[in-house]
Amino acid sequence: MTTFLQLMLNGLGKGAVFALLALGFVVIFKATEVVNFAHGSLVLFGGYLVLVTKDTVGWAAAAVIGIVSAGLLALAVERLLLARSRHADPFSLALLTIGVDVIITEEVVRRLGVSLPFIGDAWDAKPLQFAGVTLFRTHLVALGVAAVLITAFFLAFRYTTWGIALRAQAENPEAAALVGIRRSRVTASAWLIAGLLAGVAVLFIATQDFSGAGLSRGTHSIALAAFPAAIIGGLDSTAGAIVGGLAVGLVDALSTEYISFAFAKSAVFLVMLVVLVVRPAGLFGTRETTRV
Amino acid sequence: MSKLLWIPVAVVLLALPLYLDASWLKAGQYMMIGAVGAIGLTLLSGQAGQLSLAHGFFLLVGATSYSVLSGTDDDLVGLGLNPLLALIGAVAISALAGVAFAPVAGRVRGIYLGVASLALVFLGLYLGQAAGSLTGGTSTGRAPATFELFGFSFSNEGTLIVAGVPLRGTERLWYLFLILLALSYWLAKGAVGTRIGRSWRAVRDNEAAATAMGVDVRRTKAGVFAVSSAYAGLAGVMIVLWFDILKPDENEFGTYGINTSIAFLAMAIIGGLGSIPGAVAGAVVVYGLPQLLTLYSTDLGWFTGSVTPVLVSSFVYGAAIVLVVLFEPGGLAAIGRRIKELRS
Amino acid sequence: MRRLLFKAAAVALVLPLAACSTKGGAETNSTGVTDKEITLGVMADLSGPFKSLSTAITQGNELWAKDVNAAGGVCGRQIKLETVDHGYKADTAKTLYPQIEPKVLGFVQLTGSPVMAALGKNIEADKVTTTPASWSSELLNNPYAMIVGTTYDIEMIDGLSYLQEKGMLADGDSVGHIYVDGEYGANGLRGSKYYAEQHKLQLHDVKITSTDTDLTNVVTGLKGQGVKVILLTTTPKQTGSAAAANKALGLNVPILSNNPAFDPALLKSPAASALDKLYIVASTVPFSADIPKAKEIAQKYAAAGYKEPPNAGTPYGYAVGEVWGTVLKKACENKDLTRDGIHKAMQQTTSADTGDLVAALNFGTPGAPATRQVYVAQPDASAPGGTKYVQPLFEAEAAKAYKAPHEGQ
Amino acid sequence: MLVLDRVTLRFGGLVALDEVSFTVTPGSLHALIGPNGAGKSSCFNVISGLYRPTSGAVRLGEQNLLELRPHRLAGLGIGRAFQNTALSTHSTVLDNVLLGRHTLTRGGFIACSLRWTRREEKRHAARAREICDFLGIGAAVDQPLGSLPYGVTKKVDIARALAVEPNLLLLDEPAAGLNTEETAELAATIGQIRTDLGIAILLVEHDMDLVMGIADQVTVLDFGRVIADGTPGDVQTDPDVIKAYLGATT
Repeated sequence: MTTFLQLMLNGLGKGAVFALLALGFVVIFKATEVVNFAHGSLVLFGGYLVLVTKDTVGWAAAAVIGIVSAGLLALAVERLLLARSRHADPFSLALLTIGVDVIITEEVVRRLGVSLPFIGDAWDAKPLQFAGVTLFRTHLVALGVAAVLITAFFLAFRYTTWGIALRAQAENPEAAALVGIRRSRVTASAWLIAGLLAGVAVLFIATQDFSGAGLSRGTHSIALAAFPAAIIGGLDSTAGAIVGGLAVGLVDALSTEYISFAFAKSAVFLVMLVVLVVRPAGLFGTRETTRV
Repeated sequence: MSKLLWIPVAVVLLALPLYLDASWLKAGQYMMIGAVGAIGLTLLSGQAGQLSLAHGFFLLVGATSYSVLSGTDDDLVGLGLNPLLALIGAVAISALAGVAFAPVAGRVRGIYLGVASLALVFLGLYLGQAAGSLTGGTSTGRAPATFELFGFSFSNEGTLIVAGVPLRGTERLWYLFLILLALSYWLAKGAVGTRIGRSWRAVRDNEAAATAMGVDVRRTKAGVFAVSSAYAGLAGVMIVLWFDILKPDENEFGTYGINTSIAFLAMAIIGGLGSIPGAVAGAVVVYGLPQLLTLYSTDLGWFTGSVTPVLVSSFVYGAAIVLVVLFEPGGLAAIGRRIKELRS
Repeated sequence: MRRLLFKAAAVALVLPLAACSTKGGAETNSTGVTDKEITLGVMADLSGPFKSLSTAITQGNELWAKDVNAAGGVCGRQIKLETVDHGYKADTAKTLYPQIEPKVLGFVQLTGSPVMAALGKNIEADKVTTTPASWSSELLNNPYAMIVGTTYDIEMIDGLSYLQEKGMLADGDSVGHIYVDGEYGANGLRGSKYYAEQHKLQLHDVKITSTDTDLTNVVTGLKGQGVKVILLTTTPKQTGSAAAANKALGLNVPILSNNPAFDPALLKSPAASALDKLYIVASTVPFSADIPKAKEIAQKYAAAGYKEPPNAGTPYGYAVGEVWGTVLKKACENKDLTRDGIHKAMQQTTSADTGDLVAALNFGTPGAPATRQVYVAQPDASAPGGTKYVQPLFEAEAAKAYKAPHEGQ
Repeated sequence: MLVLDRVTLRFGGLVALDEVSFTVTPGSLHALIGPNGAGKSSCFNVISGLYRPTSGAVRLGEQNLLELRPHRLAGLGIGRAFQNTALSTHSTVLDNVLLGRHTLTRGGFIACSLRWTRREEKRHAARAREICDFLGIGAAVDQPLGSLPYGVTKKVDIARALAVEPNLLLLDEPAAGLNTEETAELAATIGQIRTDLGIAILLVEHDMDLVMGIADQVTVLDFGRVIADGTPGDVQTDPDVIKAYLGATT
């Protein structure tokens, strides 16, 4: 029972971070129908900036720099590349992000070399023991931060003009354009937000508690594991991103123990496949992804 | 390409083993493996519009099937079939594996399908490790049977001298790969220009219209997955022959992993989605560049520290994808066509 | 246009007939040897994941070659090293091999188990004696593999004996073994399975892949199983995660690891405080070992002006050189500096001495590890190489009785 | 003979079609009209198998079409042209039209790639050219579709539907997006298809003038129900129709 409880806690803690990553996929997809394969490289880029600045400006300032840089990089990718290919369909643009991902990832990994830098200084490896189970501080902070950010996101999504514009564009781009919503602005803001979320997520990922590894190619793989999270929830559903993220965290933790560790990675993807076959647009997704 | 132009191309390709050292032949063979796989993927993703990141998985299916069908190891499952039969069998099994994915491919569309297919890569990683009696396991792997055609062995066995050059295993394998690539190319060309190719494009461009014209969309998708997987399976057979070993991956970035899937997609995109000569050109860029840069690296002395041929190649193909999508969606194939138009 | 094509076709047709190819001289048996030089190959990973280790080994190889050449060389010939970088990519290595193979007598270094797997058949076919920087006894099915040091299975057996002797483990206990799937992990597991059988241990083995880094869930499970010891045949990152989880989850059992599972960099990671329960088993000495030969190498390393931070790869690389020196001398005495001659000389080398960098080595028994002696060390941030010995060279009884997978075949 | 028998289609609580019945007789030009949102497209999609009705039947001769998967309809001699043309813009006109021959030809990957179908392909290409000539687009046959004006692509779409060798041709708002001149030309083409080829045509159209000029029989839908069914003359004077159209246009 303790084992089960501990695994649930491990899974939820990780799931919170997956939810943040998945939300990044969802925001972009909702605004533009583009699936951003470069999300992992945004995560790496943000982490890298934390790493190179933290010794001079201190960890907290470095964390802010990292988050903002990841956001700005995302914005730059959208403005400088995607926005310049207006004629291209979402399918081609998704392919384009693969190219972007390869370049950014390879460069950051090259710069990292063989070092294993951890960047979760504020919370990493300071666990709390409680009634026979261990609460990892990184997980706790991640859950808290995810809860705050996601709540803020939902409120903004519902009540601000930005949120209304984004939803309008997601539902009917032509009509949104007619009522004066500027597509480029909504799209750019979606990318910026996704980048910021990636920058936040990496502060939890490149830690001993979360990944057991510092910033590395592995950080990029973890962002890839958020793909199933976004898909399970439904690529155009913000609520789905949360559910998907937590689901991925739990499936991973529980299948490690009750099936096998080697299977856990496939288990997440198999759950995704089953969801897709039963509901091709994900659990909470609505959008038909094809045009007749 | 003009029919006449094929003659010098063929002659040069046939003559190369008489001149090039084994290293260069190895590099060339690697490009041919890429080309065969890329042709398959360009049919699926370019002609039929089905995004797939599972190509690495089907490579593994082909590689394993060949090793099992032709294998004679005592402690592993091996049927000891004639290598040619094993090759054909491996291609057929890979095609069936593609069909098995049809229930998903039939229901899930576009980019969702791309991500869904990623699941197969992880499944392949797991199965490759778990099914040690088939794959030999990640620890030791298993040696594939040497390819033989009607008693002629594609190894160093026996002596065969042409124009004063002894043709050893590497040279012989060059000719085998050349035949397989030519066959793959010719078959794909035939399919694209006729009924089956039209049904693929119809499914890609408009499923409702395809249906109205009598195309069974579900079946067509399953079929094109089968064809594409068969090509990947053949590339898988070629890769075990090239490596002299089948070794399932230890992690998702191995020979049959995500990076391989993305590399094949890059070949298809850079070459121009749907174009068969483009896929071959894409393979030369994506698989050829790292190999050639590596071979030249000792002479060039360019690569120091963290800047490696592999890294440079990754940058080149990453940038190539971006440039193609931004400026020339038809890829190298469209550029080729344009040059041809300019000259005539 | 058409005429041009015809011309091209004609040229292409005539080309192979007219030009007599320069390719394909006769195969000589004295590859890599001239009257003045012996060329040895190094297939290193100077840019991939094992960059630090492989670079250090290469530097050890170089230091050795320099010393030998300064002392007049071997068999009246100078040693020349031919180095290539495959970046831990088997496909790159496969292409590079035919380029380097005709130039060398043997390989003093071949890093990367996927690379070794991909080249195994070539090495056998070309009869080129090779020292893999990988210590799996499975590799010994290749008669041309010359492993310097003991193998992972024996490291585990010796290590488990040590723990039991020190009272940290008893017959019938539960132990967990986390291992990386692949040659490395499978070989370590082979050792622990053997020992578990002998001592009725309940072994819970968990297979992971080399890119997994978070082992919290695995250790959570092992805790549920009530293990008394955790065995690790893993990468250093994974060792860090397992140790951190061992402590965080309040399990706090001893951890026994193979040599490659530890990296001094762990002492600077957040897991540093959790490493006090870690025991490392190895057959080669760390960089700053307290023996004369190691100190000598450390000095030479400093003098050579290498920029990289040193690690255990350098003394190992030097030791490999010493073993090769012994084998080459033997071949010289036999007046047979061919590849066959080297292989024969290797099998005649029954007590290669490396000045205690590695235990005395015996290559006389095909398929058997060259030594079964190991050290046990613990992490120590204050020691210059990051570890301190807790047990000098020894060989457990269980390791003596153990039969390696290809022994006596 | 195509028969719709009390076809009802519901989306959740919304009734898109309410007991719609009508018959298209062989060789006739039957128009289905109605104001926007009347259910024309829904009805059309039911016939072509894209929507499955909640109740009712659709029969072609003795065959119940609802029992079939939609791709089988082409084989029964039903050709369909689309409102938004739905062609492959990267392919040539010929390639697009040849798609219509799909059910009349055989051969999967193996047969096609080994060139076993080469002779058959040639025969069908000749027939496709004939059809294009008939529609007056013979000159554009080898051009890529993307380079052609919209009016021509409309005809390519019809050519593709004719390539099925249909005895019933379904046309979905063929005049949408065409100017008056092009519409007139289209009307002539449709008339020609009916008279020269003897194919029954079901024409779903918004443009009343086009319909009244050429149709033999007209069915009028409003709010998912049939409000009139008869000759153009009858329908034009029907008070319900006038009300529906006036209501829709004001």
